[in-house]
Amino acid sequence: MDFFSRSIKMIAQLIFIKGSVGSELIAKEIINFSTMKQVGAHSIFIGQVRNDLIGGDAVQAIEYTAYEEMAKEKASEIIRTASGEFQLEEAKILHSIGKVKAGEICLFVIAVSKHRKGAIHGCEQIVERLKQELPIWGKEIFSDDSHQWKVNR
Amino acid sequence: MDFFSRSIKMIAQLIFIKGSVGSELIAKEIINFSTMKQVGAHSIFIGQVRNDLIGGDAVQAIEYTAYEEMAKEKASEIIRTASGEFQLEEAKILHSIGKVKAGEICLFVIAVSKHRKGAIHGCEQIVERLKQELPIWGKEIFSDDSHQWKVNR
Amino acid sequence: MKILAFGKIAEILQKDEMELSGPEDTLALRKRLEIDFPALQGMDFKIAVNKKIASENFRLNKEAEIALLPPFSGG
Amino acid sequence: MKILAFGKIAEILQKDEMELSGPEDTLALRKRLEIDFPALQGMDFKIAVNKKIASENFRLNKEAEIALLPPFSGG
Repeated sequence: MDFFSRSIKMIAQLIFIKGSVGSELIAKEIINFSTMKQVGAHSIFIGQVRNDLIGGDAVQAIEYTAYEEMAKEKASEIIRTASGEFQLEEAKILHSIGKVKAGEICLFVIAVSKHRKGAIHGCEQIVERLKQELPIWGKEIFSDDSHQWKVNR
Repeated sequence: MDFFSRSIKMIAQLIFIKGSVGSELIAKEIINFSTMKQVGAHSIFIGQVRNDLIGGDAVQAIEYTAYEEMAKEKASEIIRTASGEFQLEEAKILHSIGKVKAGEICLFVIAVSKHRKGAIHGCEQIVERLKQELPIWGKEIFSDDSHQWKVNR
Repeated sequence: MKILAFGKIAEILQKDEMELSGPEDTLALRKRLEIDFPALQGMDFKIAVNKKIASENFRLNKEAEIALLPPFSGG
Repeated sequence: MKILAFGKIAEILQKDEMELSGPEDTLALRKRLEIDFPALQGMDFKIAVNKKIASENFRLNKEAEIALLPPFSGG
């Protein structure tokens, strides 16, 4: 990958989606990525809001806020590092902003590579790092409108 | 997971698709799986026929044949093992049979779990084992109609 | 017994199914096939009996479904 | 300098943006905030300066964009 193609890729590596990440959008992304003939493997991670029981009450929704500019810069760094380490041809993150109901999708990550191991391990590293390093916050909302701040493990 | 739900799941864990695995079918599978509210993480692997250069000639297509009944039994065992080891709620494999052109999708694997690590590592184990253990053969076809038998590394 | 052939082996045998009687275990079957089809000599392939990979001297009965499996290359 | 607050900290401050002048490094800023907003005492949060996580005694200038970041919980 030369410097030019790498800098183009940095433009839109993390995209914030208002509300849930729709299945149609996910389908569109997968179709777009699968037009690359030199690529053999796509690894995808999809995160969904679970209706976890916390203290007897189920999570109804998560409301996400983010320091968007910083998150985009950091996401580019995370993807650049993974691309170098795992020979990714391309990678992309879609993350919700605002309210996402239980059962809806809040995160989509795709990493593509010539070979399966690169795609799988590159995608995994991006998912792990984004949970730890992107300035995004989830507020868990319960049925009585009370809330608590989500904690990532 | 009790024995009953586990035995139901075994019915259709590996499905052979005539020709390429279409993006619409993939989208449909993802939408189906994302209706499970107790699930938080989906890990997906998509394999695509690469137009690899082999001895100066590019692969035009791969023609897949399989010992279908044995492959289905083995796939069930692979998924059952991964489900136990990684707490998967469900998993599924779509694999092409017949001719798939370069750039088209020949494999789709999905594994869903409450937590990301289970989904990611469960999906990875299923992909690695299916490449090694499912009785499926790929014949690489070149532009002059010559062929060679694919070798998995 | 019924013998199924797949992939490169079906290509060598020029058929994907045949009947054979005689060999009493998989080792004897392999030797017999290598005589009938010399191109199989030195080829890496496994033998499945009733859809399970069989050990080298697995006993065969007439009702068994035998399959000749070259190295897998799915995905 | 402009200070952005996020997540639980924006909730405690009851605003997501404010102006502040005085503190010359991030350590002094943290002490000042803990006096103005006692609920921040003992809270785990990081300080970003111009979109980079800053060390504990990172020097601040008036044009810096400061952000108060509680533990991340995206995804």
